[in-house]
Amino acid sequence: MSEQEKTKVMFVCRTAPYGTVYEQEAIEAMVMFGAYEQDISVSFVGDGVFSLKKGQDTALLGKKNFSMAYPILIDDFEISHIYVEKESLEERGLSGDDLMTEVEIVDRNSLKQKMNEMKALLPF
Amino acid sequence: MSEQEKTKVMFVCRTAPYGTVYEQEAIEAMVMFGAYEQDISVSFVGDGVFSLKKGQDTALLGKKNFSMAYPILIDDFEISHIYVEKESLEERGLSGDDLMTEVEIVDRNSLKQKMNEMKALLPF
Amino acid sequence: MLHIIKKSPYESSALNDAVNYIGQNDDVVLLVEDGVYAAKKGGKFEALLRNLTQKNSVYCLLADIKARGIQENELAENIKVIDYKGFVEKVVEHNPMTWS
Amino acid sequence: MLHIIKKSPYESSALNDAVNYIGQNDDVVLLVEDGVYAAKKGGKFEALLRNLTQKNSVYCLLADIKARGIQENELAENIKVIDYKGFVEKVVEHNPMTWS
Amino acid sequence: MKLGVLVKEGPYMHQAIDTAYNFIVAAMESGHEITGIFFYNDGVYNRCSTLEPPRDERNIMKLLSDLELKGVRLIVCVAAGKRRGIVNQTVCKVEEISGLGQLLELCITSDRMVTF
Amino acid sequence: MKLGVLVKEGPYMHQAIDTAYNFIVAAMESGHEITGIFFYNDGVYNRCSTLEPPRDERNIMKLLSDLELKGVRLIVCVAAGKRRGIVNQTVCKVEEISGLGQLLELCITSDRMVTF
Repeated sequence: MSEQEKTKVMFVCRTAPYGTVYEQEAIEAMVMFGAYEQDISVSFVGDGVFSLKKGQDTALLGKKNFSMAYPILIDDFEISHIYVEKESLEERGLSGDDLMTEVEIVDRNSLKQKMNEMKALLPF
Repeated sequence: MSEQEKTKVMFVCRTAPYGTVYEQEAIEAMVMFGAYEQDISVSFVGDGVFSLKKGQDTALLGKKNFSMAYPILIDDFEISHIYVEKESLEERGLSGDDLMTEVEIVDRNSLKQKMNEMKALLPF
Repeated sequence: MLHIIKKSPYESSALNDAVNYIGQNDDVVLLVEDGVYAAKKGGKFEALLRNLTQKNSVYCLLADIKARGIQENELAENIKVIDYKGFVEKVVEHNPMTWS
Repeated sequence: MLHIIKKSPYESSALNDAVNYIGQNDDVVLLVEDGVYAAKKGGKFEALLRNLTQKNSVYCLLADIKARGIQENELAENIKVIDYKGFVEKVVEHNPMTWS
Repeated sequence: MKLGVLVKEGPYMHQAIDTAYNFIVAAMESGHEITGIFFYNDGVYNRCSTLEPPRDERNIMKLLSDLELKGVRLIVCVAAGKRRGIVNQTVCKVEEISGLGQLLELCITSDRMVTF
Repeated sequence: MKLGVLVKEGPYMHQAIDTAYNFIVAAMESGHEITGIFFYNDGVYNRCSTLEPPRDERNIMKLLSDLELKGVRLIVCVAAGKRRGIVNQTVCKVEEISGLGQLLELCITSDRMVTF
């Protein structure tokens, strides 16, 4: 399939992990979407950036640590891009070093441009 | 039953109506509680104050206008007090004249004192 | 883009988060559900909305303001009121993003 | 009173609403679930928490900070960490109100 | 225009399904095509077959079934449904249960995707 | 001390029931009495009998049934349940379904009420 024919879809992840199931079910959707050879990207804005925080350990909660899926999304599941919004990181006292995986840290204006190019935006 | 033996319970309503069901189900609980001859009060703080806004008309939404229950809570259902927090009203551009029923408008400090006297606080 | 805002600005960051992504050009804002409370005259968010309406069209959903007892004359300046068909038109004109 | 705060302060007004009701005397604050993000050092709410800890004890739940990858040395000053048994003790000591 | 709909919240608890319903009715009246409604997260509860709302309240199950009679495709995510107990025995129509691939298909085949 | 619990959110969607469960286990280990768990609002979904979480995830239905075996009273609000489809056929144990008066009774008989 040529690049032009691919549908551009972006997951916009705005929710912190564990307090609600949104981010966990967003990952489940990303993994499935990755199998269909479309142009899928993921952005983390607002509290969504907490999903990528290093060192998550859910043993005491008794919940599954679903964050382990993020590092393999790009390689194994054909997610084209993972963007993290710079301003949201800063506001939360985080930097790229605090994140568990290599991502593209972009500012709001750049992320906004990328959103404009999408056919569908799926907020989580 | 003497006043001393009654259990003091306060519903703390913090949610706007219609966007979620919390306030509607809070009223359903208030109505039931009113039948048991305990000392039940209700406070509206934050977005909860919107529940009492005059002139609600849900015809276009297709939802039930449950706000009609508020004016009869004190008389028919033995709710001891309905408090509305003054500061929350002001922040939202509302005053007592905007409300559909006679309530006790109290400031934060007074409401806090009343909360301190409760045996149980039920947030909605 | 059409920015659909569903939560009350008093209890949620949805409006503020959306404002960061509202561009100069042809971005449009639609307040629905508890999001309409942002548009109430005299409320804490009137100034923010006034700023927004300088460069962007801001709509709110008729059914949602009526349900909440907000009359059209209680809305901040320059806020336009639309019904569900108007909502559909906005979605046809602009790609939607929902902030909840 | 024990003020239990469950939502992230970045997306919800829960913390700010609670702060209005935290008295001088023996009121105590417990951050749980996404509420623990308020306690992160370097975050936007560090100053508010610092103010709070001047007159009130502020606790956060161990299981919730660990799940979210926040180490104890990443917490703002004077925030105390407790486990579920500590949570129970606080409820025994103070009448709880949950802000979500 | 072809419009796809994603519903992420449950019935009665949130207004999402009510807004979605009113939006869809208006879109169809205006001559647009609804490619489908995908129910994800708590949205799957909207298709629970045992809803019994009070008689003076709207029946969300019935409103959605009416849309289905008018040709709107309803799709309940199998994974989100299982987690919440919306499975073969409890969903309105077993044929509605499907995978996340259907959500992507809606994104591909619709001119616009709207999330409620 | 006698502790009553109110749960207002559904399983998996929100962390509320997980926090409540861990709190209750700790309270019982510390020798306190749990007077009951009242499920209201979306909380009623926690007692849906058809939950099928993935095998690598906690089974909330089972965790709650374990508490019941240890003598904790579980009470599902009948009105909130009906609205959401949690009725005789779908609730774990029909005897758990009861009215809002039980919530007030928990307030009366418990030294503390904790909301999750």
